[in-house]
Amino acid sequence: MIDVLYFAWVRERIGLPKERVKTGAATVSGLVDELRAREARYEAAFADTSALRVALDQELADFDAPLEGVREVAFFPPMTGG
Amino acid sequence: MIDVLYFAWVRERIGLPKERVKTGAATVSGLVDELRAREARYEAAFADTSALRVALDQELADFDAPLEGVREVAFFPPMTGG
Amino acid sequence: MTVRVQEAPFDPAVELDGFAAGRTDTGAQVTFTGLVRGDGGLHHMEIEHYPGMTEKAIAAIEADAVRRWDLTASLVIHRYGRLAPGERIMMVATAAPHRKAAFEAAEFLMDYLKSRAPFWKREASETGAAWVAAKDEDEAALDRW
Amino acid sequence: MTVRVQEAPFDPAVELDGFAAGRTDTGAQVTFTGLVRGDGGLHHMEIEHYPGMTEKAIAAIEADAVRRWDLTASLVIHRYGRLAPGERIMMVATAAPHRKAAFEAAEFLMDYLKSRAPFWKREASETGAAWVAAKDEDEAALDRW
Repeated sequence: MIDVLYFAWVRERIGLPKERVKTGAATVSGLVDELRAREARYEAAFADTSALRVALDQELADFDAPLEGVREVAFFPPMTGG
Repeated sequence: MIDVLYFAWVRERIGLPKERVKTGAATVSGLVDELRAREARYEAAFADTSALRVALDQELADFDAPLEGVREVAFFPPMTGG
Repeated sequence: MTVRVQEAPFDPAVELDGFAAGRTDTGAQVTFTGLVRGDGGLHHMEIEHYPGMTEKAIAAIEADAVRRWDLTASLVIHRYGRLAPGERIMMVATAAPHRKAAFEAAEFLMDYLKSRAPFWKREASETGAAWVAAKDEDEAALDRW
Repeated sequence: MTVRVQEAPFDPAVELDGFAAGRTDTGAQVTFTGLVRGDGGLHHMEIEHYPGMTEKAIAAIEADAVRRWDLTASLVIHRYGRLAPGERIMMVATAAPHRKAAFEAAEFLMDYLKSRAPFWKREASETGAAWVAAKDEDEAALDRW
């Protein structure tokens, strides 16, 4: 089980900020494929992963990064701080 | 007659901050030549004009600038503000 | 090095009061303050962030600045939540022996905070609300470092 | 646009209090403060200036900044007289819709104040006093504008 967090419009499209997910995916991309297969709202959120960023255990990562040992995955749009 | 002002080490070498000078010089360089001919302390102050800056009526100028109509000439080293 | 992520307003004057105070190795201090502009009938802005990651990401950016420049002090404060036009969003401050380092480090901190700290702005006007899109120029600004 | 040349100390917090206040077209404020460093056993610094020309020269530099960048406010304060290590020598502040203009204008003001405003620093230590020499790098800094 892994904690999956969503922020900004990813959170809005999926309709929740956080969930526990049971996954057998080896990489972030594999997890995205599993989520996208679930429901239309996930498909809408993950339609274009080039518009998304991912953090593994609160560190920015790539979509081909391995999930082994990761406890928290977060998906969000490019940041707009400052 | 023209007001001539000295600042920083130019003032120290010449030994006064300001004087009224009667000059027939056409340019700043001509005035410098006249002053340099006066005494050793002027010669010491104006030995190397490349180390000096000049302002005419409180605007930075070149040493070949004409003196006609100028009321105030100031000589000083490169500025070190900020 | 100080990092604060908070919902409450802050006062730059108070923050700077003790900043690099009593030191005689500091010749230059630079501050940047970001404010909410009232462009296009903006009513308010909401800033979402990623608690936990935000503090870590900013601390990592600040540590990077300290490695790159000779700084005697640095400070980053960033707010989240609801902000009205004219309100302060965030500030950075840097102190260094010389001005070049203080300026460059402050710009570096700003450029990285814009694109690498997990904040997202949502602008609300009379006609609705929309998430602010990241700008290509903000991503491009990182290339100079 | 504000220019002040004064012997008395100033408080950046007080100066910034009303700076670009109540405006909603300002997204970025930058300040720079220059302080006396206690390097090499410095006891104090004396700053001489050219009354009359100083104010005009700074106003001209500031007007140039306003022509080059989209600024909503700018401020320059520069002291003269005797200053101890740790004391503030001068400050500049800029306000603009966007951060790039605010940063660039503040750096421009600093670069020009260093080499084009009629101030001269004299440093006094236990072993004597000496006029600070202008640095080639300060003159070279003007080339980027």
